[in-house]
Amino acid sequence: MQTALSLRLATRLGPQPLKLAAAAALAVLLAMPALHLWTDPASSLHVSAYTLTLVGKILCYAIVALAMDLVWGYTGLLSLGHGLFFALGGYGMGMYLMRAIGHDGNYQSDLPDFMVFLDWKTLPWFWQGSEHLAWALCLAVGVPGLLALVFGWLAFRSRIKGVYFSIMTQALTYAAMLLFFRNETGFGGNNGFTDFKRILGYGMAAPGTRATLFLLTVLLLIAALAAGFWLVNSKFGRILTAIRDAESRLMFCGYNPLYYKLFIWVASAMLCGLAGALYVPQVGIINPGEMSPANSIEIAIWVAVGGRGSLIGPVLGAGFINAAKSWFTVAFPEYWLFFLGGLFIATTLFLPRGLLGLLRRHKEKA
Amino acid sequence: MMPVTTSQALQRESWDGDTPASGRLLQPGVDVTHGQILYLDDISVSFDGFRALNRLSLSIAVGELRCIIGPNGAGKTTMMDVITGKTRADSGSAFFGQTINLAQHSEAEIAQLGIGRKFQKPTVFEAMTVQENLELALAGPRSVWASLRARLSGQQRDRIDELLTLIRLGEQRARLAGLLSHGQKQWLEIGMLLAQEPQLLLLDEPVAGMTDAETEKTAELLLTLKGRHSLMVVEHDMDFIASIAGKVTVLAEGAVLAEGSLQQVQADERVIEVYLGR
Amino acid sequence: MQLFKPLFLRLSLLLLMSLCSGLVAASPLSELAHADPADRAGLITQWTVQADGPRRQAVAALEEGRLFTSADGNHVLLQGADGKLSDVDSGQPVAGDAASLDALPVNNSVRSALEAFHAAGDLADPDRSKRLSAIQALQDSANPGLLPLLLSRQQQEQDSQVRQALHMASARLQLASPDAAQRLSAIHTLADSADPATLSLLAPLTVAASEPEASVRAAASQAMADIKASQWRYNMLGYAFSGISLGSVLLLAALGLAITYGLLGVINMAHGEMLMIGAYASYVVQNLFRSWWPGAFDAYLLAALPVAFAVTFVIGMALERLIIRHLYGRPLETLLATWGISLMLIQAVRMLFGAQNVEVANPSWLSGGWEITPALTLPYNRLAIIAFVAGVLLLTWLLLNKTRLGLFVRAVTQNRRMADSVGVPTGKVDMLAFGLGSGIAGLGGVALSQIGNVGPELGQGYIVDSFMVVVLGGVGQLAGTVTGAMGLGIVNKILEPSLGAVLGKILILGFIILFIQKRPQGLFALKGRVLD
Amino acid sequence: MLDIQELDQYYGGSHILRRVSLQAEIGQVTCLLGRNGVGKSTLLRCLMGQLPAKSGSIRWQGEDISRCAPHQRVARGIAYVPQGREIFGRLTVEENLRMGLARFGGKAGREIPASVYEMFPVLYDMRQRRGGDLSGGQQQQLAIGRALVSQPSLLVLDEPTEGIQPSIIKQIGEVIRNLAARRDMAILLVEQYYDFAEALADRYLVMSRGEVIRSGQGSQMASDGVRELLAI
Amino acid sequence: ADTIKVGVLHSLSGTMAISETSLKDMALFAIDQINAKGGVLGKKLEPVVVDPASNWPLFAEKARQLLSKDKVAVTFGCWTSVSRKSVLPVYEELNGLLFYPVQYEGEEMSPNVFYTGAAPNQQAIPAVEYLMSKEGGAAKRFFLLGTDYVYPRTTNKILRAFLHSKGVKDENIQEMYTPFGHSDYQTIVGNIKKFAAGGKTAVISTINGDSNVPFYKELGNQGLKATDVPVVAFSVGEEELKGIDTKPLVGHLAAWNYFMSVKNPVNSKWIADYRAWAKKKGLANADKLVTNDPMEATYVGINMWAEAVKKAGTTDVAAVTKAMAGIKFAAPSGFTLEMDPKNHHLHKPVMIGEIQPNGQFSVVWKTKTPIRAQPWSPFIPGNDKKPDTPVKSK
Ligand SMILES: Nc1ncnc2c1ncn2[C@@H]1O[C@H](COP(=O)(O)OP(=O)(O)OP(=O)(O)O)[C@@H](O)[C@H]1O
Ligand SMILES: Nc1ncnc2c1ncn2[C@@H]1O[C@H](COP(=O)(O)OP(=O)(O)OP(=O)(O)O)[C@@H](O)[C@H]1O
Ligand SMILES: NC(N)=O
Ligand SMILES: [Mg+2]
Ligand SMILES: [Mg+2]
Repeated sequence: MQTALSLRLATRLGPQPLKLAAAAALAVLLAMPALHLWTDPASSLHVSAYTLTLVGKILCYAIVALAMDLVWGYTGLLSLGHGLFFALGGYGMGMYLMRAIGHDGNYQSDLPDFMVFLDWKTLPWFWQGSEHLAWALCLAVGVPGLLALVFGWLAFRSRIKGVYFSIMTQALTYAAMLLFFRNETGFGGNNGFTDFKRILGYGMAAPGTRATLFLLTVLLLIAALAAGFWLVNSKFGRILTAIRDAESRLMFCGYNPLYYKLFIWVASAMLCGLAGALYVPQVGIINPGEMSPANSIEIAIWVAVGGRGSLIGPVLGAGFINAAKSWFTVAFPEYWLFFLGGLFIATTLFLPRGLLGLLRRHKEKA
Repeated sequence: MMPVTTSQALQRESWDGDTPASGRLLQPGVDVTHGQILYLDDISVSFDGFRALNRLSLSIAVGELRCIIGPNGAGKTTMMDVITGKTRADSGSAFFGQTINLAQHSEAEIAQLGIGRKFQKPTVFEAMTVQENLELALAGPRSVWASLRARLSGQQRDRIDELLTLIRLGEQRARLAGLLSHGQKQWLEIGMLLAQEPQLLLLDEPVAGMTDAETEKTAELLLTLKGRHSLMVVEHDMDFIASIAGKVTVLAEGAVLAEGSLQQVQADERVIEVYLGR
Repeated sequence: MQLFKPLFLRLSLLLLMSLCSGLVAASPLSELAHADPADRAGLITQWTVQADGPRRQAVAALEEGRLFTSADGNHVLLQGADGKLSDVDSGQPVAGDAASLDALPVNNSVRSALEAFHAAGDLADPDRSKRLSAIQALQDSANPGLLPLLLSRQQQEQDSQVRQALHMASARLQLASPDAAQRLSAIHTLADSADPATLSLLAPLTVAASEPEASVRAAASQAMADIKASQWRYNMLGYAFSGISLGSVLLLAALGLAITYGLLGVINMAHGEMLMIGAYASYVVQNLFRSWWPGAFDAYLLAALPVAFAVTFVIGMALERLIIRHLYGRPLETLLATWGISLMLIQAVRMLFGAQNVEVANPSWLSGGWEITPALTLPYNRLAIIAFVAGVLLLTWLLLNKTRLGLFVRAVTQNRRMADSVGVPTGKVDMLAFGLGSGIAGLGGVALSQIGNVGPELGQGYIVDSFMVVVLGGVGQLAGTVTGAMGLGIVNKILEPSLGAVLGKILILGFIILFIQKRPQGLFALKGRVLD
Repeated sequence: MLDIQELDQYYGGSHILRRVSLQAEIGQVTCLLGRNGVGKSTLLRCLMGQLPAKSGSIRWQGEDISRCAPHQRVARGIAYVPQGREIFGRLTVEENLRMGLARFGGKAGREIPASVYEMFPVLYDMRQRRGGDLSGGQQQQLAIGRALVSQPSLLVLDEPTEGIQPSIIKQIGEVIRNLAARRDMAILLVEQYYDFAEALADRYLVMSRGEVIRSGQGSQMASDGVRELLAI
Repeated sequence: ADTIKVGVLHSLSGTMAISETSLKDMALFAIDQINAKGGVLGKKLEPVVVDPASNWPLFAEKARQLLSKDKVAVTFGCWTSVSRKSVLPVYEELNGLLFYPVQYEGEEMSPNVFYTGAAPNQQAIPAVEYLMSKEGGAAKRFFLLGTDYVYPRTTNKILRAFLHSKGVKDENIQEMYTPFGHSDYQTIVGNIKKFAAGGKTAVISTINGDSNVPFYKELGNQGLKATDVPVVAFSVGEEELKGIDTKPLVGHLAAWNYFMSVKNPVNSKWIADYRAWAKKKGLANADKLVTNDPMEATYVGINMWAEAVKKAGTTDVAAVTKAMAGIKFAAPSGFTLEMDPKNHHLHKPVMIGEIQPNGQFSVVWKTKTPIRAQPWSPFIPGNDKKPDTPVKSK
């Protein structure tokens, strides 16, 4: 209750001045692909491919964090398995990209290389159709959605919640990770998919491809934010918070929490899938490591650091932590874990409402 | 997922508007041809061998205000748990109207059918404002789809204002419910119950923690509801019971010990022995 | 194939002898030194039945690494007791430093020949266990020349078990006997063998191509069936054991968590690191013993237990004081903060001890195992862990249910403010309880150091499993934790042989997800109103 | 005796207690009345130390305890029956009672005096059941029992009759009277149930909006018009 | 710039830190050594160390950063094949230069990579030949046990084909894989025992990383002796043995191109210099540090690259690549190693060692001369058509 109250207090403080900053950030993001394409690499305005992919990657993470916040921050379901949905989306896209390599692989075979070294002669059934991007995207969204639906239905129906839910989701992603690590599963085992060549005929490394993917990511983030705002400000959003704070009371008001939870849970999983699908072509590799429980915990941490129960918070958190991580690993390779660990402790201790809370408090004082 | 028996037009009917004895009583779907809205028949519930309800049978008539009294641990709250689907009976049956077997419905469905409940320990959505609490409770479709498109109508807004005045939380409407005092939460919960416009109201100790003056107010309120809704009230405050009572049922050790007017049961030796004291 | 082996050996021996007879004056030493590396083992095997002084000395020189290839690679040099080098052929002293020369390699075949060589001598040793292991070694070397020796020892042997072992060993050699009756009796003897290797010895005797006698073939088939039946029973025993053993490892990892998470409600992601620190504590204690009390090395593990407990207990209390204290009532935040703690602890250990794994040796009393049959050995370290877990479990149970501290801990978890208001010094109780949970994890770490890796990431590997165990059992329920751990362990080990480690584990996780459907609060769930 | 002086308390921005002063003598029942939400429970929580007071002092038997942690106040002989019972749901009834003994060490900390069970027989019947499973009224009895086993010299009760059946309310009334009659205990009682309060009060105070607006002798409650003060 | 930047891309955290940290140290040592001799082209080498944290996508990101932000002239890095595969597209796209120091499965030959570790014919095949020889115990049955990823899978595929060519039937070969980090080998060691009952068996282990410790402990405790069932490992070196009590493991084997125990002046000096350097740098246990094959390969790689830069007079990738062909270096293994003029792989000697009680290996067999690498193993069908020079993938 204590948390619920402070959470609510956090969300009620006006986000007004933040909107300006958000708009500015958006403008910069939208300008980045243009700067990558049309400025001279030597100029100080130029955005390098490195920066573009790095930021693109972080934006994908931000979308995941947003999806996570919808189920955790608003609905109170701490998922420790969101990395799974992200990875599944990535694998869906990865299947297409692997097929798009065509004969340009090591073995110049119709099949992806890893199938060749496993001595497989034909494409397994679940790879059928993956040469079409549209179908691959359906998989990238549909498979996480379906899995979330089945798992969510089982879990919510029997009223698994709180830590039980968290641990079950952790087990789920762990099981999936083990499964995908097996080479026999048919997804390249520990290697996963990499060495992509082209997407829809455009070279992966071409600046235009990069810029387009980046732009799509920004657009997806904006769309997700907009949808999120609409959702949480509707009556639906209020019911979600009611589920978080007093689920059983809600039932006696005549609402069946099962369907509400299922809806947001599946929606969140699908959003993750989509983020994963955009992530893979930008980073150029997907493998079961993405499903490791530690990754999913990190997603929760982005949300917490940014500020849970708000929409901007998680985006902020994902951006901040990943940027810090990128910087620390370069600047202090041996010490970055200390910094990162210290950061988590400090946020939880001193910033219970996350970075967003800090910004707001600052505003209040001013 | 669609509400089973609700008709929009009837729901809009205000409970203290000027159309008496209409609406909820005649709501389609609940068959009350025999004049009874709730039947409990031979219900038993045990916990680890302890019998909390022991072959309890009881029925409530349409529009009746029934008081239930009985010693601590008699099984009053457990009975409400069985009616609202929170606890499942080991044996026996509970019917809403002639045809609806409550055992086959979930808590949410039972609430949608038209049974509302106020808990012994006040439970409200603490992280929402008083007003939002009422909004959520307000009668209306309960599906995900509807909730995505819901907009508060002018009528609903008025209804909320009305309720706020009634429960005297008008000034607190924008405060978080978690910050209310114990008694204020009691009132809020009553308000939410009214907003839900159920046919049958179950009130578990509604005046616990209220001052005498407020207790009187509550009594008045319940009396206005009587006739248009069916009510079941559990209380230990005999003065309060006296001010509202029609028929009183005394539960003890999970079964009906006595039933009748307040005077009758108060005179009953067994009731004095186990409950009232000398 | 096995039938050909003696033949092959005999042939090569013949070849060797003719070679040797050429070099008239060759001493055993130079004979051994100049033998082709591939034949050296054969030569020693040949010497086994005719060991004499010079041969023994030659063998000893090889075994002790006193034979070196000269720098030019053309000579073999012997290092004398004084450290001086001399040519094995001429006996002339040679200048040079042994440290810069390569010793003649003692590879596996040579090593097993050496073992048999010594074993032959040990057959008459007064020490019964030495005789038994000698027989084992000779039986493995399958040297047909040993048959007469074995048979004669069988006559003289007083001890019935040793005699039986000799009987078995000679029966193996007699399988190659040209006399069908002898083969038949050997088969009957071997039918009682618990050693699965016997199966491959018997197999050629069941096919007409290598065994002309039908009655022998039938007997061999029957014997194989008997052996397989007894193998099956040992297999089952093996599964049960490894299941319980895995279960106790899981339990050990989960027990501390049952307190910090089950009771205090702290989702302690740094729990694994407490295991890790416990394991490093045993490493440090081990090193101290190595450098200060090498004589008492075997006792280091016992000393490590209190040390590990104390260290993790103190660290746990410090963490509680500094960080976790401020997060009560915010369970999900504890997850984040403890995750941060875990990262820092890992990195701290990495910087203190290096990123690589460190070596933690099993004390000799935990090395090896109890050989029930040649096919089934129960490793001592696993047996010890099972016993250890039982002990820790008992202590924990007593502490939680029979002491006031236990009562206070449970009360504080449920309602901190009220516990304070009935007079419980909640701060102290929290600290002790968290320290205790960490301390128990530290003890677990000592045990884990005996079966797995000790490295900075040790704890990470156990965290998912530990949480599964606690959740499966039902949070806050010690009995549930035990049942959960044992259940997971045994089911896992039953599935593993047919499905492999990974699929088995996946299946179990899926099964748990379905199981929790029926009992959302775990195996030993609390029921009733309490949960609201 | 208990002496509270000029206590101020805030929840966030709102001023809940305004310079509240209150005395409770040993051997007397002091009743605190007031409508819902005026700050009675808040006052008691400040007294127990669950909420640190912003300003003002709390003295118990001459010692300033405003800075003590709750368990330190309990150690000085204060016992509290909170509003809403707050028993330990997952502990058995017996363990709940044993929690009441937390301030004692050794054997005294282990043995539950038989007198509680005499007072509340239902607790004896249910001593192995988990507290959370009890009915509301049973829990209330347990909460009172838990406070009494600690043999307090200041007993603080927040609406102890809430949810309790009439016969037991009478009993509780008698218990309180007897305890007061022993003359070794101060009793501070917050009550909504006017008749109950009037019957017990040696002294009374009425609060409104965080302030004490009237106080006096218990016997004069009727003449002081307290009932009207509580009306809306 | 007055320095030449050199990237070091090894995991300093995560599961692979166990193996890779020492490669980072070795790279820094080699760079310091070169700098002490005046650097190359009159400039000092400046190491840029990054930590990809055992996270494959992070490898790709860090590689991109090294090439496009730090503009390193060359990178020394990667251990697992999966990490190499994830950075490969980056090096090809940005035309960088990577030196990869670990034995691997072959089936690759990129113009942007120099492979200083062994290809299968420089490690796996000779090791199995040895096991089949009389000297090596004349094994007839083979239990192929590995970690489930591309290197073990491909290596075992090659070995199976090789065993077939030697007349070993499929029923005498068992293949089994465990995931990275697997730690419970009870059942598997039990299976090996059962399999070994069928005739003289050798285990060929391609277990990578820290799974080796529990595997060998279980082996010892279940009493599976090297004289009965020898285990030959391709990814267990001196560094990995540090975590294990080796007394019960004496006689189990490893195949490498270098062992710390080889006796020659270059090696002794190398080890001594490295330890002295480590001591100066304050590394933990500096005087007990061990060296191993991938460290040697790292050292050789850096020195060869420095030579090539001197020869080319520039750090330009194309020029250095050309200059690398045929470069020679007297390596600690006691041989003078040569970079093949065509295939970007080193010619390497093969050694087989048996584990000793002191955690070192004693060499029981070795080739007389270095062997040329066959990255495209002839035991994989279709490889005969592969060109013997690297080609950039499209
Ligand atoms: N989950 C449970 N486990 C064990 N006993 C229970 C459980 N739930 C209720 N009981 C017991 O059942 C009996 C009936 O409880 P119930 O709460 O219905 O009483 P009540 O009539 O509402 O009492 P009160 O007037 O005090 O509120 C009590 O004795 C209680 O202890
Ligand atoms: N945690 C809190 N945060 C903010 N305000 C609070 C909090 N708890 C109580 N309040 C407010 O403080 C005021 C006093 O509350 P308190 O509980 O002391 O009232 P009370 O006199 O005990 O009422 P009741 O008779 O209903 O129990 C109320 O207006 C309430 O809304
Ligand atoms: N190349 C390896 N060992 O992965
Ligand atoms: Mg009740
Ligand atoms: Mg109050």
